[in-house]
Amino acid sequence: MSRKSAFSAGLFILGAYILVALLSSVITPYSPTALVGRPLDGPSDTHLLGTNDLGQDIFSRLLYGTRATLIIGLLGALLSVLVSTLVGTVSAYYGGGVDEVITRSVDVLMTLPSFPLLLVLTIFFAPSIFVISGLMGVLGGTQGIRIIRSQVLSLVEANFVYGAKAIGAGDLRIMTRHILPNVLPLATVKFVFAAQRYMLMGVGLGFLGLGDPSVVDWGQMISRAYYNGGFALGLWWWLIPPGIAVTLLSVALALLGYGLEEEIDPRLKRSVAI
Amino acid sequence: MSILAINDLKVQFPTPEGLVKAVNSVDLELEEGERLGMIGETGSGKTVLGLAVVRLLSGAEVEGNIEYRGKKLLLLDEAEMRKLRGREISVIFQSPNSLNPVLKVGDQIAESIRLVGCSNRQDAKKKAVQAMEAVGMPDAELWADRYPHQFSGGMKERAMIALGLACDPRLIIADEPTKGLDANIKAQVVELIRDVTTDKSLLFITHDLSAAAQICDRIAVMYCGEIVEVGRTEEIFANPLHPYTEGLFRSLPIMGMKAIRGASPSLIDIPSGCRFHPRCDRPCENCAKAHPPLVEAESSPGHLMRCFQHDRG
Amino acid sequence: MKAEYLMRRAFYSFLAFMVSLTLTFVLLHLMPGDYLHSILPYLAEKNPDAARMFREQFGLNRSISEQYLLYVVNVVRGNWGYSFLYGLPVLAVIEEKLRWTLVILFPSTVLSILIGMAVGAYSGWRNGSKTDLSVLNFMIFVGAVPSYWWAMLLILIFGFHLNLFPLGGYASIEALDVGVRISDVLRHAALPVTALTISSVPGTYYLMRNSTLQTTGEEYVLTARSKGLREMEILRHHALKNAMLPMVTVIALELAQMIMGSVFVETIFSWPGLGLLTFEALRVRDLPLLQGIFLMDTLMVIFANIAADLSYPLIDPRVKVGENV
Amino acid sequence: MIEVEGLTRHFFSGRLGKERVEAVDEVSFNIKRGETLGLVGGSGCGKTTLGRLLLRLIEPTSGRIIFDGVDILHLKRREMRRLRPRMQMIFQDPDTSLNPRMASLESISEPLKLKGGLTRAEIEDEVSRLMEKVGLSPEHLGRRPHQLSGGQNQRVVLARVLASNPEFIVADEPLSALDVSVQAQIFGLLSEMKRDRNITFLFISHDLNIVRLMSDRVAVMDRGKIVEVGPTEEIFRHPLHPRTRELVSSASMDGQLTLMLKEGLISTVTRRPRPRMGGVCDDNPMDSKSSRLMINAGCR
Repeated sequence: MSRKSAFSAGLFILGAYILVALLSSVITPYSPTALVGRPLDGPSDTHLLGTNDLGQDIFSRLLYGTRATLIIGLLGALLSVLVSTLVGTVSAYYGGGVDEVITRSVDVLMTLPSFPLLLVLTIFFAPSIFVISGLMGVLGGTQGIRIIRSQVLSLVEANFVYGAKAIGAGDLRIMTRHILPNVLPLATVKFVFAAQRYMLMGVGLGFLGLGDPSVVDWGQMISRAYYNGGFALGLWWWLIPPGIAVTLLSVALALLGYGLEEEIDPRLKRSVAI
Repeated sequence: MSILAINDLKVQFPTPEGLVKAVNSVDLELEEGERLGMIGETGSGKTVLGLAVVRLLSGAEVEGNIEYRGKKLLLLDEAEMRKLRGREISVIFQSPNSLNPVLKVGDQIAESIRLVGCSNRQDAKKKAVQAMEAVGMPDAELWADRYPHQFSGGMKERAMIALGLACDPRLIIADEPTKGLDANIKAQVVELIRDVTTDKSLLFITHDLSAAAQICDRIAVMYCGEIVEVGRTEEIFANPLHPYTEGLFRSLPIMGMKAIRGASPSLIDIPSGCRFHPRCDRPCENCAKAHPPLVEAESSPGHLMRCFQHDRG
Repeated sequence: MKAEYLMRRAFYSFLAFMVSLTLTFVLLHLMPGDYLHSILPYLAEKNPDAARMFREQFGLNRSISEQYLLYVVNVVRGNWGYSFLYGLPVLAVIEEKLRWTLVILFPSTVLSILIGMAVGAYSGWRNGSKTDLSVLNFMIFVGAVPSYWWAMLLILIFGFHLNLFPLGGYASIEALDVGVRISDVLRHAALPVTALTISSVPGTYYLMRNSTLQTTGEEYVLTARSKGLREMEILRHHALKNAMLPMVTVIALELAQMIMGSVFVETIFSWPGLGLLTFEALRVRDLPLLQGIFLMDTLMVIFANIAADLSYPLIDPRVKVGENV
Repeated sequence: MIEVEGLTRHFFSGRLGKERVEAVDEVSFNIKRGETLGLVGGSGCGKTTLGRLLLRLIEPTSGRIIFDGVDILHLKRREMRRLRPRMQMIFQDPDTSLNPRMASLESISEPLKLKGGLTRAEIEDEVSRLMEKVGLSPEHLGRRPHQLSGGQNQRVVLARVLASNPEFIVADEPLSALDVSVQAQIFGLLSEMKRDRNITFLFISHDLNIVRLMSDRVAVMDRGKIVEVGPTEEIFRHPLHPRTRELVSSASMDGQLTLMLKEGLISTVTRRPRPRMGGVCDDNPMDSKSSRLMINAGCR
């Protein structure tokens, strides 16, 4: 598969997921939380993927689960990229004391293991998908500051930025017109990879029992299937579909991310063009 | 006997924007012990030509014939070619990043020497130090144990020259070795290259006319992937026949920097007829139609150029 | 230079540790419904002595700043509080579990670094070739599959269907009679180690590939070719060392990632390490234990960073100790 | 026009900044209106830093810069911004002098937009006038820097600089990244700007032969200090400071050789007896004097 078609495939799959998330209330036959059948029924016409141990329709739960996962992934990634781009840009552009304080703090914060920290904080704030994405955004954003900052630092020293200063452009104009457009490609790549990571983490939290109890999510589905007999009894339709759903979305985002990265880094691109 | 004979050499690079025709039907001969300056500007194909000789181009389509002492280089297999590199034909690159930053300079030279068959590590190192002394590096023993970033620009270039000479090759290809050096350092490097190549054959690729004049017996001028003029150094300087060569001289600061109009054409979209005719200040009607051949000027034997105007009279 | 650097590094590490300490303290005390007080009755019931010590150690009746100081002193002395779940000192619980975690974490870190670097170097050197592209696509796919899913697939296939490896735990039931045998433990560790390795190889691979790929365009590689070196010699002597430079810092970060992976992998394989402990602590909301684990993870990452910083100048002569900080 | 007194900028060699330390130390000089001062020196002598300091693109550690009677180091941000268009800068590497994500049109029109008070049509008119002036055709308007050659980019830079209608320009090695023939073209444009608009220049270069053509006076810089200033021909004929002598001699060596070869005064410099290794050799090959002697000998 060529890189270009891989990229399109990623985009297509992501689009399909977003569509499903938006339309899940329309296309699902049952409420994801209602007890609509006998427990542990196999796939049938009425229940495409059977029912779980409580008698809930797995297919409906699967479709609804898209929402929580996408919200955590995309919202978390958006927040983290916003935090790292804003702080990184301002820090590198103005330099001096502010920059010193920010870089030193980031140096310190980088040594904190973010996942255990996320677990502790999630428990503390009580899990909800918005809290979780907020935490991921802030924690991940802090880690991303360094990358954006070093990129901006090289731009600040670039001749064209001196040139813009020389024609009398103000700081705001230089940052928005000259620096940000050149940081944007990198930020986009970071966004896609962050979305993939946070989405996986979100499902993982659900699996560990830290998911938002008020929503349906794949992590909780997997955990339920794994611990309540889906695994031991070999009920594949219970365990496998949410796993496939996560994996496919993750692969799609990965393809998208690597494709974008090659697009912005000519050195990587050249290697593929041949 | 000629040490290097290039016949009808074509080098092309396929790119997404189109086929880049970097070298177009170049014929060139280098006598044993001769030093030839290859003059050209960015995109003239001079560096590509140099690297094509040692087959170090990647992603290129190379056609034609390159003969080194009777060996057809383009027909050799990779292992045979590898044996020629370094010990028979060596390349001196422009220095700043041509030395490996994480290896000691002496070790990098010794590596070359060991390839020739000097298996003893200590001996190779000793020879490397000698090679560094030979290029006028004081305290060579000390510097051999240092890393490239500790060297100044001029020192690095000296080290590159030492590396190029380490295995006593017959033919040296020097690719812009003076680019980016300060004037006084440049003068030293030029002199060094002249002195260490007295008994060698040299293909000196440069954009610097005066450096070429100080080193080379003959000069070839490249424009747009082909040789437009070639002749003895003093001939080229005193009596340039091709309008591009003339223009190049006039562009020099010492000659008052009078510009040639227009810009070098792209190597994807090469002008028809004489490649220089859109920029020439005295084109004839034939120039746009026909491609002039490289012919000997009647007035001076051994002086070849590619221009209709001189062809006739 | 060296001393000054070490001082600075030590200072930052200390600062990082203090930050995580402060964080855990704040969280403990801000926990809704006064967490410390609310768990005391449970603790008193399970282990009255511990409850008394707990109250004294944390000075629950003193002012908040005194409590903070006390907390810091306690942590430094090794009193990391009492686990609500185990009724034992947190540090003792962690110490035991840490050993088991290292049993799978160490081999999988080494394996994934070795495999990722070797395959990555080859792939990057041959960039654009068929092998490279198929390896790249394969690795992108492998890396996109979450670690918990790999773990389950491994159990499902090798444990459940093929019955080659045990489904979980660290030793068979016979261990009760004959004691824990090393071969038995290794058999149990095989799948968790594989799962952890699989999920962290692609990251190392991708970085190493990019790093190597970038050296292929460097001028010194051309110089090396012009000397008449073989391709593999150039890769080994010239490209590899340069390509490794950015990897050193990455490896430290990788360890932090592995800690995350180990939570899932240990949980799924019921491997009695820090990861499973984290899961258990999460389930019953055992905050002191959780915070102890967090402190331990911080320490591990700090040491990995110091190791990376110290080894950097060994491969890059341009950097003296500490200059890359 | 420009008066500089005791201008100093130290760099505290940071963790990474070791190689780029290019300090300026107690530099004083002045440039009259319409005059071109050539600033020469080896690499790393601080000339680039000095150029940036003059426009206050970086802040000096100490010193005074008077531009047209105004002490620019005491201006507030806003006042400085208003003054900036009057002083412009041209950089060495044309490929990085332009925002890679802006087409030529945007780049050239930016100073006009900042000036304000112009309609869109007026801006477009002005841009095409400027483009023509620097020898670019309308087809280049929509191109981004990577789609243009180095020479073309330097022309876009010149158009952009001219759009600010400056009185003073710091040209920091504007030719050295360019090919010989392109150098001559850009040089032509620069001398035209100087002649037609009476622009004052600080012309920074390491190539003395170019400086000689361009400048009225020359200042020589070495290790952060200006070691000699004087009228161009004076400097070339009677260099006083050893550093100046060194620079002048290597530059004129180059030039003289070319001139003599062109005029057929010497037949060749290379054809001389070639001593083999171990053979008897009168002149030491490492001695730079020998080649000079040789050229003189060849002259007769």
